[in-house]
Amino acid sequence: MEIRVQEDRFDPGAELNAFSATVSGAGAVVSFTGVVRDVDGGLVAMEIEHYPGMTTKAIAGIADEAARRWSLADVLVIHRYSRLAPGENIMMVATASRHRADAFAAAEYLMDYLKSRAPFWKKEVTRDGAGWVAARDEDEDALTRW
Amino acid sequence: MEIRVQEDRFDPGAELNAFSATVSGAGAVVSFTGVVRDVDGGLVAMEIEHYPGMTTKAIAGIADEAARRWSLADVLVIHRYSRLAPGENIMMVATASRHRADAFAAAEYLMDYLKSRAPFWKKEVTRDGAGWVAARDEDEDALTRW
Amino acid sequence: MIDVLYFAWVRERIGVPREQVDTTAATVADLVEELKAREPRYEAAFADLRALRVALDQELSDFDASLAGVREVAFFPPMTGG
Amino acid sequence: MIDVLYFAWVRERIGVPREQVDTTAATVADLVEELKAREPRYEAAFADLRALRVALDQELSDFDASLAGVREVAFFPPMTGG
Repeated sequence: MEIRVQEDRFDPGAELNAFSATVSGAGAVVSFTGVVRDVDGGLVAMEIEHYPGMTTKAIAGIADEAARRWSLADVLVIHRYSRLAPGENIMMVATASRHRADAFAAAEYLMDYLKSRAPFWKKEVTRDGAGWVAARDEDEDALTRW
Repeated sequence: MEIRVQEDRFDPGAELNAFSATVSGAGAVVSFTGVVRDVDGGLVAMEIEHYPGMTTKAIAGIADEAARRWSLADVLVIHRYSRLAPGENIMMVATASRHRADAFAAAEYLMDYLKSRAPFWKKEVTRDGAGWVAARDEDEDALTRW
Repeated sequence: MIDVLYFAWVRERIGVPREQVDTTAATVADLVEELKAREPRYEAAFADLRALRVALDQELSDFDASLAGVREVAFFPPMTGG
Repeated sequence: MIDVLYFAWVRERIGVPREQVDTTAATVADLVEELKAREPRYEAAFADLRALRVALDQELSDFDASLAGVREVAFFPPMTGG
């Protein structure tokens, strides 16, 4: 299991290949990449704050639970903080399993919990000002399916 | 939408990055990579046969249906045929959407249908002989959830 | 004349990947009966139709489908892609 | 003495990312009341506890949890990772 909380950019393709190379026994590899999106065309930057003492611990707890629920060969989580421009990668998860259903379910579980239980906060800086991204009810609701 | 049925190897990481670069408006990118796995340690090769006149058409039909069901910015499907060694990549799908739930659902849908409705057949060559991989009931059952 | 294609173990049992068949069969099932009457290798390949799938002009179809206007019939086991 | 940390708009309203607080509060809710009594900026930050989350020693917790043995308390809005 590898968890990286970092300020620097990362290369999702290179990470995916490196991850796959370490799990040669697993036939199914799923990845999710989150990208800063500029929905209304006015986004200048996305500022991501986190709680350094808690972040890695919280993510490890989520990944441990995923590994307990599904048969996984390995898990990768990368999450950035700092100020990101539109189009930059925010984070990625990758899961590997012998079974595609397990790889998919674990990746979705990781994403649902990272959204609402990992201590990150996003602030959108637009041309008209800045505001904290509000947690959405549907993200909290997504946890109830697990 | 890009569909490639090919004999040659491909680089999943490079494909993922190229795909993501074309869908900058979409915040969520999901990929699945299928790798030849050597479960019992005796696999020499995986031979993949397909029906050239039908394959691309069948995959396009599956991808069209996914695009009809979910909000997708783009879809990529790569599937190889020919004789593959353990550890080689067989195929990948990638989906991009504004919503992570759509990207995940579409990728799972594509995989379920590619398994049972795209005209590929796998033959496992082991040290003890060769045999066609049988379709599994659970793969057929997986289609009923959509 | 109709093009008949075979894949995977169907191809192996019949021994050729494709052939032209001169037939007046009305349905896929009729064509299968014609082929089975020819030689034991067809009999072996078509012994259990539940283990087979058929495509007509590159579209999945059924054994009771009509062959009217069809140019290409393909027989194969359930697919195992992905 | 307890370390109190603030994140996101809680941090912005209170004006500092962390501070040491000399308190004998038994629970998180008691600590919140003490802070609110100090200055309007705390009043503003803690106006609606339903909009806040709390972590004790880097574990998510509740406002009625005990502070016994706790060294670090963090207040923040619902998380928006991923």
